[in-house]
Amino acid sequence: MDTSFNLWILLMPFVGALVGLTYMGIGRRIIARVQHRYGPPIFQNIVDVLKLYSKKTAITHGVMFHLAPTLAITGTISTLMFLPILTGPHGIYLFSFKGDLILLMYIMVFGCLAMALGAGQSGNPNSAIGVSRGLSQMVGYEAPFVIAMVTLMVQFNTTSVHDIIKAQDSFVHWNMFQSPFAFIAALFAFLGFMGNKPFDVVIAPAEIASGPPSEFGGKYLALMQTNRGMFAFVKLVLYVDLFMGGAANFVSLLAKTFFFYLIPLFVGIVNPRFRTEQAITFFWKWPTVIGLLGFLMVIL
Amino acid sequence: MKEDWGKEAGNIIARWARKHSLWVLAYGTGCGAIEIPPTMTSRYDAERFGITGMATPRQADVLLITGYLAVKTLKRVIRTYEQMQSPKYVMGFGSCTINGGMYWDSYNTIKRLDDYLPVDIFINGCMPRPEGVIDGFIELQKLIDSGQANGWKKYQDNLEWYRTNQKKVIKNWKMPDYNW
Amino acid sequence: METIPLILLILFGSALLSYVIGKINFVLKVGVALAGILVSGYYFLQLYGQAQSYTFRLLGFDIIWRINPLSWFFGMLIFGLGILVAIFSTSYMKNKERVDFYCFALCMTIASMFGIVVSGDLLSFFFFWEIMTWASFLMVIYYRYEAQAAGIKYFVMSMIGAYSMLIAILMVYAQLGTFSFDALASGWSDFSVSFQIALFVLFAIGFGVKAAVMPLHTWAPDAYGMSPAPFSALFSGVLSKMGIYGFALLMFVFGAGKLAGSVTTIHGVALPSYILAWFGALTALIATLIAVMQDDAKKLLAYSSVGQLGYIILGFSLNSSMGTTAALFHAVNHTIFKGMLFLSIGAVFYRTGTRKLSEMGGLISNMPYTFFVVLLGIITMAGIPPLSGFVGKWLIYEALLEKQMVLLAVVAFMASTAAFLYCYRLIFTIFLGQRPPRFDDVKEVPWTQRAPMLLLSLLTIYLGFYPYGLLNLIGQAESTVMGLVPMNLSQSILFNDLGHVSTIAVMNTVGTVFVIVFVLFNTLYKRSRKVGLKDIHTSGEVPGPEINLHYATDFYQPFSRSIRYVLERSADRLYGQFANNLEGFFDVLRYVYTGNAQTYALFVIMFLAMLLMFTNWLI
Amino acid sequence: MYFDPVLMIALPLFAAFLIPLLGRVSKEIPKYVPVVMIGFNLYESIMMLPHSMVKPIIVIIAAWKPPLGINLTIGALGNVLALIISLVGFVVAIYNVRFVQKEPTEKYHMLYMLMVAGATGMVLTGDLFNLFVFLEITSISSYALTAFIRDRNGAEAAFKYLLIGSLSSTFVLLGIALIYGTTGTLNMADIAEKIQHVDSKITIVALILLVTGFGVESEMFPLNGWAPDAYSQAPTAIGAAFGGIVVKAGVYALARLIYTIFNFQGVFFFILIMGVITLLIAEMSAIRQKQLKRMLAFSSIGQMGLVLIALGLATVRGVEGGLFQMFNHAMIKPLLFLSAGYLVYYSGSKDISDLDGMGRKKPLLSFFFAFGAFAIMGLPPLSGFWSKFIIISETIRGGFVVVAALALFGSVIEAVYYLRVVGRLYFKQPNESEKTKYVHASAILAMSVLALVVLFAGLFPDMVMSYLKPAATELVDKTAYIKAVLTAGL
Repeated sequence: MDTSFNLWILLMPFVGALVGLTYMGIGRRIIARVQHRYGPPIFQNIVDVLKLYSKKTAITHGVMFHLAPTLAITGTISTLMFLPILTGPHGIYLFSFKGDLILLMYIMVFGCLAMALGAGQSGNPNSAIGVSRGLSQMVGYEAPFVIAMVTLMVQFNTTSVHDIIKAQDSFVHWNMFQSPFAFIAALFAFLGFMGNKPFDVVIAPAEIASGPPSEFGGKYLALMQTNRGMFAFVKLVLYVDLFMGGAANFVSLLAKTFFFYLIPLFVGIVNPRFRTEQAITFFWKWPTVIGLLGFLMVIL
Repeated sequence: MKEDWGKEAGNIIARWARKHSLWVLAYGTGCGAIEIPPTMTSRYDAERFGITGMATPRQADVLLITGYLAVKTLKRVIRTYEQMQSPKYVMGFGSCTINGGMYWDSYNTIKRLDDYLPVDIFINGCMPRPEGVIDGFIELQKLIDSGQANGWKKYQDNLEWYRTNQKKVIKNWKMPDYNW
Repeated sequence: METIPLILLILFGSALLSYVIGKINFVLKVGVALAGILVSGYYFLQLYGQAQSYTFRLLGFDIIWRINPLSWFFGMLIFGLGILVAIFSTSYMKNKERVDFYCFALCMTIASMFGIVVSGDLLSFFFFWEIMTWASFLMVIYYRYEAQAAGIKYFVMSMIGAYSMLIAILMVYAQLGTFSFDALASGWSDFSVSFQIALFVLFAIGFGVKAAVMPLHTWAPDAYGMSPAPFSALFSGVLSKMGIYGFALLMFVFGAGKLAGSVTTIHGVALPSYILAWFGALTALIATLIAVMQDDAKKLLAYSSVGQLGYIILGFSLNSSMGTTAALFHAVNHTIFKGMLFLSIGAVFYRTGTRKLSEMGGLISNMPYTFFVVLLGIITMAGIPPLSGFVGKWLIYEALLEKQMVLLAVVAFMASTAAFLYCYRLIFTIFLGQRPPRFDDVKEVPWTQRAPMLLLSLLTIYLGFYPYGLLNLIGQAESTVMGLVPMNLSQSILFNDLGHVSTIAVMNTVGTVFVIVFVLFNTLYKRSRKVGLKDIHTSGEVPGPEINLHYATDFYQPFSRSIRYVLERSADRLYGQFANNLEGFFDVLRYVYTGNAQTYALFVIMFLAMLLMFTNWLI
Repeated sequence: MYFDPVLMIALPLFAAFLIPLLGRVSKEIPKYVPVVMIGFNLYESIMMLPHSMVKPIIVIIAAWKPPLGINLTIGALGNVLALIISLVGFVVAIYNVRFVQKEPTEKYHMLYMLMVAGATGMVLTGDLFNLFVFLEITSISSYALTAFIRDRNGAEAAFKYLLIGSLSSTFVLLGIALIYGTTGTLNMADIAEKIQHVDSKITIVALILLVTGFGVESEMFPLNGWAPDAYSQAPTAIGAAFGGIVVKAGVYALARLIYTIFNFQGVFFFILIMGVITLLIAEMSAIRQKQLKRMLAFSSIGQMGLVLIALGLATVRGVEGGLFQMFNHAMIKPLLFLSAGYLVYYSGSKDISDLDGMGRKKPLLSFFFAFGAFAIMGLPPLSGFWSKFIIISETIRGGFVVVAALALFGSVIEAVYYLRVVGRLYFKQPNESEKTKYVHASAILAMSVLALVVLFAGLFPDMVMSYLKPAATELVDKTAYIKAVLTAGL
């Protein structure tokens, strides 16, 4: 138990990154198929990251720029450490008994803040614009997200992720069925979280040259891409834990996370991009109202 | 010899990864830029070779020079090239980049791109069709695999020569130094 | 001599002394003030854990000065930040005009704040409260030419608050015949419900002005912005806490939190408290949204301060030990990080001479220490783990969820998210991005300014790692003074019925991961090439020094468009209009004095005639 | 050891008439006569204080025992007010030494002496008609002093004052006549004793006439139309003296009237309400004033409104607060007027807007003005705080929460306009930075004395209050006073 615990702690970041990057590869493939293309191999993103790691030079704009990817990945790995990955008797809990949902909600921001700082120091106005848009949009999708989270926490009268998982012991008790409004609100927020279209105004490549990471290259970009994959994994696992009662083994974990991955992907394929204030007002309208309906369900 | 083995394995992986992940800087110059969209989109789908567009030079691997280069543009291209991270590759599109093409006697375009930037591969044609472009990419991949696509090293080694050539055409040279 | 009067004497004495002999030279006046604050701080430390009291009679009223864990707790904030601010001032105020005046007001403010926390009766409480108001007013108007309007606004609003409090105090006095807190505490439950509510409202207005609860906050941005930077730190960090201390007294010591009698309760909280909670939460949210839009660094911090105080009030009004613990812990946090941030902004102002965010940029390489402090400050302010800000936020949310107050929790969460925006704006526009050429040779501030900021940064790291000592202290205050059962505490984990967080585990995890990644990343790769700030992707263009590439003006323009409903309305403007209309009314009214002798004579005759007609009025 | 209290009135009166003669001898002597004479008064009233605290000192003149003869009745109240009047008079006299440059100076000093003597007489006398006589002395010298700067404005102000003042005198005289006709006596204690047996329909008319009459001097709304003009157009020192001397005497008379002589309970509430109205209207008018001295005049009216509130409460503690407020006002308002006089003099304009940056040019004067402003706003630890606190406290104890709130609202307005002036003094850039003349040492001395008294009274309010308490008791509980006077001759 103890060795496997330690082993998982060491392995989990890599697993997370690999899973996340593979999902992204699959996502690219699916998009290609929708566009009648053949598409890249599903491990394309891993290859990309490897290539970036193998870059021979990198430039830095200063200490924050240098530290930002490191700090970002620190934040993501730390989040991962406080997240129950697998539940049940053979679960992978890592340190998740030492923190609760509120911690997760806040520690997730750590990495984002670090990235924002690094982007800021790059001195590229596009980066700053991207950060400004990203943070603004975050306030937008945070509304339905917070509402959903609070609904869950109040519904089960706990802030512990474990207890929330425990309460969803069978298929019918999954929160996506038990509190559907909160789930829908959270799903809308998830669209914003994942930063796919239509909510990708942050990185908008054709407009602000990929925004925050525009000055990062080589090893920095490699770390950031790893981080991106891992962070996607973290978010997916969190949603699985909260709404699908966690997963007992890797197969079901992959299935469930992939289900969640597909939702923003499909939404993104068929939608153009929102402007920032459009995105914010969008999130503050229907998702919030739906979330509040969820409240009513819980309160009544 | 153990270290060599490790290094060699790393090199193999690196070459493989570089070969299969070519991020192209979307920097359209000249008329060839119009060939890029069909190359990237559904019809020819360059993405299946791991070729995608990137917005900034810091992230990109391949610089496409899609046609003639005015002197003014050359300055920007040099700047962009120098901002890219090694290893980096330059692809010259069409005859304009090879010998000036139809602009051979123009007063403000350059004739041989090779004099100013280390071109790894030229694609013949005026303009090359998307098939030609993809073919060029595959050739580039081969060169990368065999370790021959080292224009960036050449630029580094012969910086003096390149600078002289560049300064010859660019009169108001106000560029930061390129120091590794 | 008794310690409490001794401390007060030293502080007031050093205030006067530094003013009087301050005319001689700089070192002397600053030295006197600093020595006074340090010595009194030393005496204050002696008071820890003691229960001293000192009583005398004045004008036939009993005056009680006493120390208890709650007042020691707030005294700790006063002296902690006060000493650091005084040290910071030594170099900051050098070569400024009227330093004697500054020292005088600084000592006066600290003394009066200490007076407030040691007051055991409402009279001396009010007495010191008023001294605090005018002493801090002197600081607000320190910069002569710009500050007049801000100062008058501050003073008038403070006076309105103070007078509302005065009425409450005197109503209590009229009922009980004494000013002492103890009598009020025991007598509160005998008051009628309407009387209790009246007292609650009047006191809440009084404390609310100082604690800048919306809609009584309008003085705060201007006043914080106008006072000298070290004092802004004290202003926001400690002075506003006096309002919080007032709320602590009101809710728990006086017993307004219980509000005996038949008052409707919502979520187990009496209705007035619940309304107060909403005031707190909305303050937190709206102030945060406004803060996002500020271009003046100090105003940004001021609005943020208003928002953070909203959290604290929210915590208090829950009337639970968890909520109170959260509020008090967050109060300490707020003191620390607002101290850090205001001092840093002061340091930046000291070197650059501007507070406009859009005029600065890229100072990180010039002022790395200050940057570090601001970085830690905003992490704490945003409540991101592993620093102490998270602990406060966690406690507040848990307290809200414990009471099942879902909407309040959502508002609080939202406010906290929106806080990221201004946090980032603050650090980005000052320290990151492109540096304007005129700031190229800006230097780091001297050590006398760096040291206080760095000390505070260490404190926030320490509290993020091990908040339990402080929580114990709070628990002590709660159980002995505030009549609450303190929340359960372990020495390694924060927990309640709902959830738990091990701050130590968080800090360890983050630290370890960071070290591993950092070491790997830096050993596997050779050093990166450092390039200039302008060496960025600009489509191949080489930007000259004259081209501004710093995105700092209108930083959150899209966001401002989506919250324009909030921004369009301004309590400040409303009050301004009201005041103007009132003055217009006065202007009409003053023509009672026509300046015409006949009219005046007529008045006299009419007065006489009226009285003669209604003689039974007088009998 | 004190001399015969009659000297307190007789000497200044005598000296006043001597001044023109002395003026023939030397221009310098008349300047110092008021200082000496009022200094004597000050000494005398301080010396009498311990005695009058115990029981009223009755001075029988020409062996006519009360209630028959004219006598001085120096109770605690009278003595305290005499002390206040002499103190202010003394300080202003010091200020006058250098301040009065305009000819004819000896007439100025003479009138000033008359005014102080009259006011002192008003508070010391025990005889109603005597009170009227002294009131006339005070008023007439005040009219003359108002017009002392012989310009259009001064004359106009003096005329207004004269018109309303003579109206009031008429009413007072009528009232006194009514009382004399019904009770057959003029001794106040005796009237108080006898008036209970008189038909209240007659006495109420007398009361109304007297209240209207004295209301003019004590600046009760709407009888205070003279005040803004008189304050602002008279020489500065006289403006200060109005607030500290004349009005105090008027309020004393009013208080004597409603507390000692008459026995109507409704009048207290009436006074309370009039106090609030006076306060509010005065403060509201003050905020819109453009001239510094007019603003101070309105502020002065407002302060008297607060005193009237306190008198209207009819409790010992309330009256104590009122007396304390009178004391504070008597100290602070001259301080403000004297500093304002110099500020106006140096800025060369009466307008507030021309005071910009005087804080730079005249730091000491500005400091005194700011100090006075802070004190009168009632900021601790200055003395204004305590008096206001006690008055508001008693108001609320009396159940008049709304009155207290309105009074505090008035205070807020007061803070606004004082701070505006202080703000101008300190924050605005001075127009031009030429160095102006010195402030005379005598003026600095006068202001310092006042400021120190204010600070001292603020830090040790108990010291002041211990003297005010017997005074307030004397006023509220009239039996002791009556007994003391009526048994004096026995």
